Amino acid sequence: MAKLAMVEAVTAALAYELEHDPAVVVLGEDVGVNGGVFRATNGLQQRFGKDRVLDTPLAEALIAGMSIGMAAMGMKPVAEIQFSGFIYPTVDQMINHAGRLRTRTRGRLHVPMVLRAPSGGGIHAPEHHSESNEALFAHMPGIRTVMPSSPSRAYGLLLAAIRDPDPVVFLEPTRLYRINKQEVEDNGQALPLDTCFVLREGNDVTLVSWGAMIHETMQAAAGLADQGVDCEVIDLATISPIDFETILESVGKTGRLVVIHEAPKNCGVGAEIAATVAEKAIYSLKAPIERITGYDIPMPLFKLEHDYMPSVARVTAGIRKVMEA
Amino acid sequence: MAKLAMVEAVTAALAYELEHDPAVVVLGEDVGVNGGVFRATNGLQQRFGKDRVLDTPLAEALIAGMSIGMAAMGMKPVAEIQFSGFIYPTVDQMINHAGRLRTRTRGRLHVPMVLRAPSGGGIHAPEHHSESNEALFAHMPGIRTVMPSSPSRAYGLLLAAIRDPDPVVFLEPTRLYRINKQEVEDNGQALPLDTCFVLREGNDVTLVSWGAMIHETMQAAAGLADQGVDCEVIDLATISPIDFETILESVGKTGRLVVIHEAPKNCGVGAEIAATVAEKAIYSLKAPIERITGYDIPMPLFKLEHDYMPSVARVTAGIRKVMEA
Amino acid sequence: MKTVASFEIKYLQYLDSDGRLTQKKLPKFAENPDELLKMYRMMSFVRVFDTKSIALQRTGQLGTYASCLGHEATHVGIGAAMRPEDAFFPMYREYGAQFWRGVKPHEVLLFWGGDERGNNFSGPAHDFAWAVPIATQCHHAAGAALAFKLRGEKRAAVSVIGDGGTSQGDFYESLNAAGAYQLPVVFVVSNNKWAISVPLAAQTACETLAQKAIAGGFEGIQVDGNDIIAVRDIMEYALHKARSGKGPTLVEALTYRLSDHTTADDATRYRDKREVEEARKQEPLIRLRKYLTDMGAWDQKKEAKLLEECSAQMDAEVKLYKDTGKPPVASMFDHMFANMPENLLAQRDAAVAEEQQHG
Amino acid sequence: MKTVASFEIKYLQYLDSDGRLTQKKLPKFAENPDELLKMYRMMSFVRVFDTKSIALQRTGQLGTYASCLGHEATHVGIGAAMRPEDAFFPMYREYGAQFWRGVKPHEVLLFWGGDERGNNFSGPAHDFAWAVPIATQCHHAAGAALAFKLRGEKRAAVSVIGDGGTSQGDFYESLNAAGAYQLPVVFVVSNNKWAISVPLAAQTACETLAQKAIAGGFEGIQVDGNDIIAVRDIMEYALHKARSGKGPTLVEALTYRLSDHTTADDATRYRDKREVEEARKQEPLIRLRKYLTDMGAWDQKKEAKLLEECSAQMDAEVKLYKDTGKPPVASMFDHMFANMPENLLAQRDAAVAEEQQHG
Ligand SMILES: Cc1ncc(C[n+]2csc(CCOP(=O)(O)OP(=O)(O)O)c2C)c(N)n1
Ligand SMILES: Cc1ncc(C[n+]2csc(CCOP(=O)(O)OP(=O)(O)O)c2C)c(N)n1
Ligand SMILES: [Mg+2]
Ligand SMILES: [Mg+2]
Repeated sequence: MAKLAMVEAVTAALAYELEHDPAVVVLGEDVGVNGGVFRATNGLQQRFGKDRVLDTPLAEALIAGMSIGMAAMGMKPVAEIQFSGFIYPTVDQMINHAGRLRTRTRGRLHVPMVLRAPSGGGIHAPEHHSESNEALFAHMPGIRTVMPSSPSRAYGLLLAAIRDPDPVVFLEPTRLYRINKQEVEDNGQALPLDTCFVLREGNDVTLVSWGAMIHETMQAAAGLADQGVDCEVIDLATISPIDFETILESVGKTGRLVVIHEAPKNCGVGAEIAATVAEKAIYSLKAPIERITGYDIPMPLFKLEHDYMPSVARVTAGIRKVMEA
Repeated sequence: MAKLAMVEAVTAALAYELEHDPAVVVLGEDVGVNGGVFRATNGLQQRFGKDRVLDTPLAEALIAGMSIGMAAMGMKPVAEIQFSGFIYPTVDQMINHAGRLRTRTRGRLHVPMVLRAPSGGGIHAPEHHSESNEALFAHMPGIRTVMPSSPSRAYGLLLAAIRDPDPVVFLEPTRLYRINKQEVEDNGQALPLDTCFVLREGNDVTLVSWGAMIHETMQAAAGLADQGVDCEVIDLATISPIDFETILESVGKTGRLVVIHEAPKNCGVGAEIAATVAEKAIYSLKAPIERITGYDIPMPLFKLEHDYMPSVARVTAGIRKVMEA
Repeated sequence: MKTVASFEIKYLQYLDSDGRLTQKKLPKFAENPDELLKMYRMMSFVRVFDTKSIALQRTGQLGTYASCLGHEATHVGIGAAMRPEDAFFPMYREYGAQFWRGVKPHEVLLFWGGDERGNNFSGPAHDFAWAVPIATQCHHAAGAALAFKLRGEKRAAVSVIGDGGTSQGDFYESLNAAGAYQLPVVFVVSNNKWAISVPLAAQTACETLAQKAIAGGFEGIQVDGNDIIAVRDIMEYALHKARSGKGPTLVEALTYRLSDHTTADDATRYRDKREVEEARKQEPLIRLRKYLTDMGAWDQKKEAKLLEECSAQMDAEVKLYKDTGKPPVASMFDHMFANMPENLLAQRDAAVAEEQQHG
Repeated sequence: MKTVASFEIKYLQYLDSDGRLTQKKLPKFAENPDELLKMYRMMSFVRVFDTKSIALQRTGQLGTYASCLGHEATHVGIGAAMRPEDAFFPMYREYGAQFWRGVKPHEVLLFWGGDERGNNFSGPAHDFAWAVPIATQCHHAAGAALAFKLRGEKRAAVSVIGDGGTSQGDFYESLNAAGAYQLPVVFVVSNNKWAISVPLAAQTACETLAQKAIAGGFEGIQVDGNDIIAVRDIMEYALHKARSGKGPTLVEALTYRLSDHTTADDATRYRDKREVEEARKQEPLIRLRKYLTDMGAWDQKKEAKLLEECSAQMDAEVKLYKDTGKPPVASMFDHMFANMPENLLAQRDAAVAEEQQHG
């Protein structure tokens, strides 16, 4: 079993599917000989050839739209958008076509595509390279949105996303690409979609987070454990549709919920989680639900990015607030 | 004072600003001699000339992007997107530029533009003509999103939107365009942005809605009044940023909240309202917050559109549930 | 300054508006009167379909409908040139092409009648449904063509777009990609001179729309879109080229929108009646009928009989359409995902319950 | 088939890579050695700026930086041809044009150093900041040009895009609109042959990028982008044309990206070293230096002095950059809206409090 960084786990999952499913094609800007600007497709073109791993012209709407056409003809395109801030030209194709081709043709056509994109800040990247935009996709009917928070979940969830017969937006936190290597068995075993992962069990408060913020969340939980606060940490993993069963069960136990995400607060995915939990579990809540999120401003250039992103201190303070309420 | 339908109130507001502010320019597909497919710009080109009311080539990203360029050079473009389902190509320009040009240039440039678009279903329109997508824009930092629910609020809020020095997405419920004419004084008086309107005072339950759903909400409230349930109805009006002061004050009084919107539920604007109210007013809540919304599917073709949109019966049932909790 | 590149746009026509041949040599299919008659019959049916559909809309039995009056040669010509295994990516008015490919008229009515089941049609299962968001279909056609190419299949994709649609970025992006990958795709621009109220001259400064292909680095050809011989011939040429790995073609078909944009539109607000009258003389059925009559393959009696047959066929389709009940509420959920998530199942149950309660 | 339209793409060069004139008649500005010297000095400074910026990045004192090595003639040529009242819409590496227009080198460093204050620069207040989302700036330029035209101002907008950028729909949409409205805008395509790892031949099937203008219905011209005389001349021509109401022009400047794409890139992964070595012989400074030397306006001593001056100037700018403190946390909120909503003020207060607590 090899120790893999998250970006290597992504590569491994892509390679596995390219190897085992002839319908799978990887495409995007610079994914070929260059192996992707983050090296997520490193070596794949060399190994599988130019008919399986394709550089595209520089056009994101094209990448999404062409993937839809390919998918409807029976291929399984796994498309890469180079940086998070350049995913917006795909919105039209994703919402107007990818998410509705199956239902608007009453099942005649469907779109087994994956749109991979880096996500989030924290790596001192240039402007427009550090956005967290999962909420845009989460609001789109007919589309699954997934975000891994570790190498092994990146591997297993990406396999699941590629194999799923419907469109999946797969957002990869760049901040995690190269830290915290993990043993990942390259055995083609997928993880379930539409399912949260409980990363830490606890009785006092439920923390729900996803992507890179899982790490600040786990750190806060560890710090608070020393002070006698027993946190349960849930990795949302599939951002949409949300596995409320797991979350509600946890909140039923702890009576307290803190949601942590990097994206702006207003109409973020945290709002959906807080609203649904407040709706379904209000009587078991011992304190108001707290959301600890990015501010309602664009991700600033990197001198201020750490002032934008929720820090361990902010997460800790938010949990304390809920514990003291 | 003239009785105006909402679409006429829009025309009147545009005409007022074209007349009084030489920087204002109206642009969009078919807004010229045709007066817009909904006739919102009816007669404006004839009256103000082709330099003030411009047909554009058929390209929505262009319409948004060109408006940004014009606005940054000191004009006040009021751009029309023809139908709600065709607004997605503007997302890139709106989020990456309109909403951040002021902050990324630290105030040197700014974008006084309005992006007008029809919104919502209920008029038996063809496919892709009936979407409710306010949540997409509400999540974007740096952008105001506004939706009127009556002719007079359309008039006053559109004036405010045009005069505001920052970008405003102005969504007009097509279902209200030609019903419920109202006396509207064409006096150039703007209504405040960032402010809810209390349309009906009541003590038992707070209903928050916006756009066309205000009408089902008011009808449900009227019906329930006969049965002794005293509803307070709040028109959100500015969808982002949300005037929580008014909403929290009302919920403080009633202890109950129902949010009604036509857009899909998951990560809709209703989630933000429910989440924030649950956070700030949990101890005054006598019942879980209820959201009555469209389903998490694309707006179906019109044979089923009324099964998609929350009906008076569904709204009434939701309010009853909250009253009985 | 030295010249580093030069380009020409060619124009093809066989049959002028008076039904006279403008070329000596005809394409092979056109030498066979039966083939021409088959196309004439389909064009005639399409016209009957169009008239009756508008009547249905006017009497409240159909939603907004997009007429194809005047476009029959372009659409039927496309359909006749394609093979079943090719894939079609229409915009929203190419009934002639679709009928040729096996889509049933009542299925088209279902779509405009507000029922998704119309998109689950009897044409080739891989053909796309209408693309109302203009120009988005070009990407799908490019993607399908890329799939065909990667799999080594001898198939081509055909997309249709309007003159107005050529202003959209999606159109150019897919043109450029088709050139770069040498894709087996044919982009048809149905230039009917108007995009709702916007005339071609306000849409673009280009003298031809075929020249847009130059920005994709491949061949663009202009064709008389009211001359079905020319349309089919060019389409067969472009499709053959595509299937033989020789890359994409852009075909600009010059036609005219004789109707309002849709039944929701009133073209008298923005369009000169004389222009329409002039265009009516160029329409595609007149000239083919003349040509067939001149060659002795057609006469008034046959015409009358054909119209009766078309009418009867359409009446049967209208009946099928009207006899189709409202789709069940559950159906708007059932095809969202292959693996349905819990929350959607719950929403479906709620919607079904409400339907049962409140109707 | 009859020809209905034809097009030619012309190419302009005055100075070849050996510093020899390839045309007899020079543009007026080029007859004045002082003008040429001024441009040479700026190009030289830009190169020093580039070298030192990369060094700053390599030593952890700057974020990712996009080098302009090899593009100096194109950028400075654009800057020199524009007037202050014209508006500039850059992509992300046109330092030469910006410096000419008054942007301070330390402001550019601030931007790549992660500080928005670099975008609040000393150049013309109406000039746009960098457009990292590729091709989006074309729309802004078209919009600005439309504003100038509607207000009857004699001003032009200039946008720059790369060869890869020409694959984006936004590019074509604004080209088409510029043609349709006859806008006073110049679209410069800086064709440096690579879009990160994607070579031009994989990006498009077009033999020239100037021909993309044909899809907009207006003139496209190819120019030797390493020949500053040709660049400035063509830009002056296109700008004059724009300001006189004669519409848009597309200028394709042929140059080469001698550096990695950015400091985050490693071009050896995908690019043949020999190709780079060949391109290096074509670079813009060598030929202008030769030409100036041959005419007796330049010598080694002057060169040495200039480089010293540039170095000193750059050192002063680096100091200004380094002396600029971290921007205050409040500043990321303060410019969100002219009329700040309550919730944002509350978020600002919270962020400022956290800064004070945790630093
Ligand atoms: C992206 C998008 N924008 C706007 C519309 C609304 N719309 C429908 S048809 C049309 C005009 C289309 O003109 P053209 O492309 O020439 O096709 P035609 O209808 O003339 O065949 C417009 C603006 C749309 N359907 N999609
Ligand atoms: C919309 C968008 N997609 C992707 C990127 C990432 N990216 C940055 S530069 C670049 C290549 C640009 O190549 P080209 O247009 O030729 O310009 P050059 O950098 O060569 O000057 C890419 C893909 C981006 N900035 N914007
Ligand atoms: Mg048209
Ligand atoms: Mg390049």
